[in-house]
Amino acid sequence: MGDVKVAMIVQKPQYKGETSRLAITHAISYQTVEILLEDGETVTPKLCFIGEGVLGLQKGQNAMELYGITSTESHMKNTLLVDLDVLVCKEDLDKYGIPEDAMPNADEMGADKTIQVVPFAEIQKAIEEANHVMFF
Amino acid sequence: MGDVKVAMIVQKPQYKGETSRLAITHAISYQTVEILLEDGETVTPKLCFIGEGVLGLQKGQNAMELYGITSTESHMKNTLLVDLDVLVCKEDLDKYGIPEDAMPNADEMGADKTIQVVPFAEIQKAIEEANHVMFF
Amino acid sequence: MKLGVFVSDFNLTVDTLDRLKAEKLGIILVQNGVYHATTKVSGKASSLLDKTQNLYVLSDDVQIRGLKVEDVDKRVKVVNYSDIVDLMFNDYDKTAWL
Amino acid sequence: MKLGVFVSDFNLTVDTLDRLKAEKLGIILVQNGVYHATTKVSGKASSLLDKTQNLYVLSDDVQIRGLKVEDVDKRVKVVNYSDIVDLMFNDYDKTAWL
Amino acid sequence: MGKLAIGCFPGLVGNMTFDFAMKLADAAADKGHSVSIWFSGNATGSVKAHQKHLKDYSTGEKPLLALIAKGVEICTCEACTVARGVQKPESIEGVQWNAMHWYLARVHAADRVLLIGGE
Amino acid sequence: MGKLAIGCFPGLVGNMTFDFAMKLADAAADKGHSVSIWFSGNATGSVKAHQKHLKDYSTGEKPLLALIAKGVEICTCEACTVARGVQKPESIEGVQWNAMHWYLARVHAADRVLLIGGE
Repeated sequence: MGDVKVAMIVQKPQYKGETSRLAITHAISYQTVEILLEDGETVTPKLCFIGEGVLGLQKGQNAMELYGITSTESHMKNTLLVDLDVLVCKEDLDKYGIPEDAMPNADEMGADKTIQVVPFAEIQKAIEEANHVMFF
Repeated sequence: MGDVKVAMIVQKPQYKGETSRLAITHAISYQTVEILLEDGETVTPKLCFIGEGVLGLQKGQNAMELYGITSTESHMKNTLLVDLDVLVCKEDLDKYGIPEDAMPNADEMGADKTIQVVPFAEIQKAIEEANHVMFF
Repeated sequence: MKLGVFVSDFNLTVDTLDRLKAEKLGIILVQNGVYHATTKVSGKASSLLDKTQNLYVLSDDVQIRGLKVEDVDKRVKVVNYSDIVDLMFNDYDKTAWL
Repeated sequence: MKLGVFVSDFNLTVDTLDRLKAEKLGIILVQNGVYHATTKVSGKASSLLDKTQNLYVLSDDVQIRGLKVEDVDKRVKVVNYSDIVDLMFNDYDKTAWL
Repeated sequence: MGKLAIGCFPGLVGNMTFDFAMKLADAAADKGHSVSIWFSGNATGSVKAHQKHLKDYSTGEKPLLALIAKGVEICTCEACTVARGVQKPESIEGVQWNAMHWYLARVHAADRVLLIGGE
Repeated sequence: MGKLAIGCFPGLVGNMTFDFAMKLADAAADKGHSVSIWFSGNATGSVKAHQKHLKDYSTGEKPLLALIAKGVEICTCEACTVARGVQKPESIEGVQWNAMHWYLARVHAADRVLLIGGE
């Protein structure tokens, strides 16, 4: 199997526990998996945020100063820099009153990708198209 | 302060996580705390189960055979053997359709105490009368 | 998509199961999820049992809780670990733990 | 009873706060509990904010999430760790973490 | 037979999600499937050697050793593990140490994947 | 000044409930209160020495050492700790090891008690 698609879906908010953070770093690791695969084999994650999972993405996070840890915002920038597809559920952003422009971007770091705010139907589609799904 | 009353309230079911089990063993440890206290000083816990916390108390648990661990049922018998007051919320048992006679007892081991199925108001009273409260 | 979903809690904090669509949906009740199969709340069976006809509950996780196989709702099939492995490989092509 | 209660989740799995009575009830919002103070669900503020007039939210836990002190509902007082210590010792005689 | 890649995040002692992962892996291996397990988060604590098996607590070490003996491949997230103060020489023999991409590589090869979240 | 007895059950790395307990203890100690902390459950993993502090993870060791230096009394549940494979010589210096009644004794002496549950 050449490419294997994985849908990683974060349903819990960031910070209190570790799992929702580890989802992001696991997705980012797709970048180096080739060293363990044969030529032409790839893993392509789509990182999706739904439900309360959309809460912890907002810009302006102050994690390093306050708690001495990398912020989720900074992780999200890294996902964009390594060209990951990041889908955030529009219905859930609306539900919680979070504007789309509160989503982090990595424009100033030269990222081509941006966070894609999409209807849940798009995330359903990503789950359907994936070979495997992981819920965090 | 001679006696210190502590209300320990378990709101989560047993087994999946560890906290609701540790509530019971912490309560049982009142029995040996005197070695660390002055003469005449005591700690008196009341162990209360409310909400989903009432789910994991039923008789006939098969934990040692299936998972190699002490069952909550066996822990509950120990609480009775060391004369702890155990209060189980009647409204919640009713809500989940659990009959009072499904509660474990330690009669055959010679315990004087039995599990007390009481209205929530009694548990509220235990919380009010306690010097300290702990929710698990 | 044939999706097998593991449910390990009674009180679910996510509504993902209400939103996800699958041509074939299986729900495998494990850990505290077994209460969906055994326990009515105020006399009413869990709404999870209405979501699909493909319902399974892990026998060990029923029995460790002092519940009996007879307590399990008739719509739910009682399975063991080995059955779950077969379900995963034969009946569903993706599995999720919610 | 003067009871100070810490709430650390947005989606609560226990209804203990609805049942507990206290002459003076304080609710201290920490961790993901801060969303009760900052975030409306479908335009509606959290019902937790109606339970008492003694509402507090931990500033650090607001800021780490990219939220701003200005986002906090006017009924909720923004406090730091040191303030919480004072609340525990001076304003309440028992504290609970739900 | 198939290949199963399990990811497990919740911790070991008294956390019965961990026990579930162990028993599922065992049942799959008994049926002849090839199984790999990835530990991340709190589950990495389970690779510490010399766990004392008290009756009140489930243990990580015994089932892990039994699974390794059955040919189940087990790998712990190095960063998560050293962050918990556990160094490789202190860990159970036979457990692999690697980075998160190890899991993605096993997922690539797998017929079925089960990622068990939770803290 | 008062006496505060904190009980902490949730684990350390990336679990910010643990961080909360550390910061609350620190603030109370700074105000002159006498503070004792009891670790049970997953939080006992925090007493393992030589935790590597990676930027992605909060650490248990640094704040614990700082609190001990400030006179905060810290004790880990021995059973929970050895069940996780951590022996006393492997633990952070200055942390006490005892049984659950240690916590009840500190609760007896305390003016205020905060028991932080969660896994």
